[in-house]
Amino acid sequence: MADIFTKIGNLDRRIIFVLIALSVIIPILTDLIIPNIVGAEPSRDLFEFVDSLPPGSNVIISFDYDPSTMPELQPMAEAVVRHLFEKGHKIIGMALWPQGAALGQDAMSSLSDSLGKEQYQDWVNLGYKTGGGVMIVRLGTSMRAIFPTDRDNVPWSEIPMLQGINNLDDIQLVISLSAGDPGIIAWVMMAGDRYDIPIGGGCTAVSAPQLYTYLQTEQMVGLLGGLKGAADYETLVGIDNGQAIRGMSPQSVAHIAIMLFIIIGNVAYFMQKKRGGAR
Amino acid sequence: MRLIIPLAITFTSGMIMILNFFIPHQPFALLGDNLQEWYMIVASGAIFLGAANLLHVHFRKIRLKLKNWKYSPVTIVGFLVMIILGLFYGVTENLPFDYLFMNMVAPMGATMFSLLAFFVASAAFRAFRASNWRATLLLTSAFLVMLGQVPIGAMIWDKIPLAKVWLMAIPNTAGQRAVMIGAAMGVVATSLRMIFGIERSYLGGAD
Amino acid sequence: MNRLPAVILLLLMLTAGAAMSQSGGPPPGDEIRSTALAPVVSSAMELEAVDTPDDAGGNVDITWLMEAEGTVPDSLGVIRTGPSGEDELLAVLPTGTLLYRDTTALNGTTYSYSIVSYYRGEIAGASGEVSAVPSAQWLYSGRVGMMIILIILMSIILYYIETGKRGKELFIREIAGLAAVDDAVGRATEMGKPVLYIPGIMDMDDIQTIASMVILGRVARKTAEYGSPLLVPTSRSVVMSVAQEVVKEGYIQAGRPDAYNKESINYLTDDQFGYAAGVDGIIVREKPAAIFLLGTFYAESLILAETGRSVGAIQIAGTAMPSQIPFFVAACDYTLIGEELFAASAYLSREPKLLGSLKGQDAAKLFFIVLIVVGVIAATIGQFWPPLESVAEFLRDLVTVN
Amino acid sequence: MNWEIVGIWLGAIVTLLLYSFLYRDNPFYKFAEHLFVGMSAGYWVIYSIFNVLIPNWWQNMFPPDGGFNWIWVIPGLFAMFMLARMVPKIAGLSRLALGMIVGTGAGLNMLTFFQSNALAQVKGTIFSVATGGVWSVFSSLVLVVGVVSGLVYFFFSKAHTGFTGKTANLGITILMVAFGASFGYTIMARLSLLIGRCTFLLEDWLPTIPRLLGIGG
Repeated sequence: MADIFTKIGNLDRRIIFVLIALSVIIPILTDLIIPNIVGAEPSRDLFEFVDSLPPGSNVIISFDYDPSTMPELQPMAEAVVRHLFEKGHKIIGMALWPQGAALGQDAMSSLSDSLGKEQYQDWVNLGYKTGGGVMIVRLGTSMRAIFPTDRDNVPWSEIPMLQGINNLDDIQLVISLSAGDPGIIAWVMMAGDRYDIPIGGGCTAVSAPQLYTYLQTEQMVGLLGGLKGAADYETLVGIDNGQAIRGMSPQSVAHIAIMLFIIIGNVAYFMQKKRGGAR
Repeated sequence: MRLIIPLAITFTSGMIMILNFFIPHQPFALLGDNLQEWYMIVASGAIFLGAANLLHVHFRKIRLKLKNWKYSPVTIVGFLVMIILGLFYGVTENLPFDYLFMNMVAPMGATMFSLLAFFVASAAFRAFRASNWRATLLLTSAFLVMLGQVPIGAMIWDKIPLAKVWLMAIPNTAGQRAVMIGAAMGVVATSLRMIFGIERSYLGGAD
Repeated sequence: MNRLPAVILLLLMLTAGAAMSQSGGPPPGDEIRSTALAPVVSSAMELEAVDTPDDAGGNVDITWLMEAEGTVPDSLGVIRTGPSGEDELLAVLPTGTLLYRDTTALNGTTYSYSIVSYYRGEIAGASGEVSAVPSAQWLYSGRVGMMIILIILMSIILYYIETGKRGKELFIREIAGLAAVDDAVGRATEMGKPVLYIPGIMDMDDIQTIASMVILGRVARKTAEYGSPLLVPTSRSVVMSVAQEVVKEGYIQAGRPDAYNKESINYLTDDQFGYAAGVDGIIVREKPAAIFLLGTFYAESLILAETGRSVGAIQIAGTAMPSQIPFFVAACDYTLIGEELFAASAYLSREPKLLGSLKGQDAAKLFFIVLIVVGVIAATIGQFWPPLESVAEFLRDLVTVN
Repeated sequence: MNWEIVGIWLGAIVTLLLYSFLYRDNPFYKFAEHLFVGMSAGYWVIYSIFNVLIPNWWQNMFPPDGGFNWIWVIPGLFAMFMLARMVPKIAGLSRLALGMIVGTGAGLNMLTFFQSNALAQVKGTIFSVATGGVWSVFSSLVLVVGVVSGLVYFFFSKAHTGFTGKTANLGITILMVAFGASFGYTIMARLSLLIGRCTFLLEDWLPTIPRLLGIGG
């Protein structure tokens, strides 16, 4: 009798291929949405920190990415902006990457329209400024000197929501959505470590492991890592069919499929070993 | 003797690169910058060597009617079409060369790349067996991280995503650092042996 | 309330007023216009000019901030005054620029710089003047620590290579992947199947490729001795020609120059995945019994290793790319992890000078271990006893490179 | 003819041909593989000419504003030496070019690896372990001990016995945990590549079929 466990243990890999293909294709075709569950993880930490800020807090969002990493970072931008608006905070947008300013503008202006917020009252886009970490240090002394105008050349003194803001001390949280350098690391080292401003952020899945160490040392209040982080924030904010949540569905199904394979493989292995031992 | 001049060139160019890194003053700045560009030119120029070899191999296959020779014309035609269109139209966007790249070469690359999704699954199925305690560790940490990556992890226990973060931040960082520092020492020692001509087998062995 | 439209309206009215007064009434004096009509334009402040550090000379860096009060200028101009005393306009920059590098200065000459604000085509404000003397430096200030450590480690390695050459007996630990090389080649011979050697996808300037070529020489000698065919598809032209040299040499050393076949070492394509597709084709058609994957690999690592696995080949892989090692560990029989790849040539040849080099590498690692341990202890105790914190700070500075 | 739709079809066909490899080697894959090797080799030749040889060499040697920079003859000469391999009689000249490539690469690699792989990693590991709570202290200790014992695993000139052996053992253990974690983490990125291809086939290519039929009927 052919041992069924030996057979399973040496399963033709083409069966695995078919199941992986199906676990990706079916969710795409059926627009399946798998409910996301957020555990006690860094994305929840960021959400709760934002939630606990007193209404009317000044929050910097630094859009430090470009179109190539939009699939992961733009959903984060939209979810974070929505949350800040809903909580009644004021958003100061800026960018360490040249193309980030426009991507930030997209997120802020479309949500501002739909949530009835007003530019220069509830949000402003200061635009891109070169210099990375050095520039951030200067924000610690005077923000107005670095940004005499916003992205549309409206002078600082003409923007109501900025009156009363002098430097980073007047900022309650910085959120950097970062695709690399300059990005979160610059904000942590220059604004977080020097001026003691809480730093949160979002990043691509590739760079997340490197940034996780800052959570361990409590140099960051929270972090959204990759598509999962974006989906988490969408879930927490209550966007039930968000871009990232939809993108996560084939991922979840395929991950479960692979994990099942690993379990089956191990069960087969142990049963085989047991029989081998009995013989 | 035939190796003396090549070894001298290796030594000189290696030392120029090193000095250029530490000394901003002329002539090292200029020498170093030029050498890097020269190196790029020589390496790019060498591609004709490979192209000639590719054509040689496939024409030979056809001539000798070797196994699978019937596919060789496909390679030759594909190669020549790209070369001719490239020389004729240039690499400007939306012209034939760029069109074929965007619609054939790039999708083929993306498709080969995406085969990895299947191969990570089959490799995981086969390799992640708890056959000894080290394999068990490999399996457990991979499994925990995968669980933490998708909602099902938090469904089972809300601390599992944290376990993922910890595994990536601590053991993974430690392991990567150890590999990187060790490998850097290997690179430094091997480079030194190259620059000082102690290792010369790449030139064809003979001393 | 949004004040922007109001501001724009006000500005328009002012311009119109100015134009009307120009065309209608008598031409107003300059002083009247600047006080009554033109707004106060902000100018640059906290201007600083310094010789650009760590360069070959000829550069001056100028940085400034903008005054917070006043109307924003249309653009900024950088004015330089040389030894002749004449002003020259170096550049006109968009508003919001906060730094400029003058790259046309002469070493050893004193220059003065100032920033002027333009408003409606006229100079409406100016900063103070600052001066600087550009010069060239002989050493990158931020790289001294690295230079010192590198010189120490280079001396250690070269010293041990010398001791090795002088014939001192040197030990090398077992490396499983390399002990298996003979078995793998032998098995291929028994089965009458070829050996496939994949040297990674990078060019000859990559040290891992060079290390791979050295190992290829050893493998070629083995295949020549055993008499099994050796296939080496490459992704770079230069690697192809080096591989041809190295393999030929291996066959000569094994006394089988007749068995050397140049055609089996060929170029496929520089394209990462084109190469992977081609090698996959070779694997499934030639069904090699042994596959070596040694060198620099990126994402194609697992595409190659899984296909090799599917034809039942013994696979020995090795790379220093931390991101690809996990895949080799999962899919191959033996994996040389990181530095083990560089130790291979010493292990396979047992040449004293190479073994000496390995001992030198070990000493270098010991140096880093001591640095880390001392640094961590100093930083930890330094939290409670500040003098030690400065030790940790010193060590961090030493390994910081700018 | 709608070139955009033709392009989508070309992309879809080569995608499907290559995927047929997952079943097993077959004439469709052989065709696509040979085409891919040929076209991509051609692409890189053209790329090298237009993106390196012309801007970095030719235009430096003959600047657009006239003149001739003789210094740029040297890299041209070295490139020729490299190609001399094709002529057996003067093949030895290629060693000169090889010497330059290897020397430049060795110098450059030594510095970059030393800087970013050794020094930067050592710097990241010099920190106080006594921060945060118990868990944070424990994690920091694991990190430091992991790096040190991992390095000990790479000792070659010392037998892995006794204390060294135990430390090296701990090192390879932590390396295995790291490799497992890294493998599990990367799966998501790999799946997203497949999702990308499937989206292309299902959402870009499939809808063109009824459209084509509609045009035909």
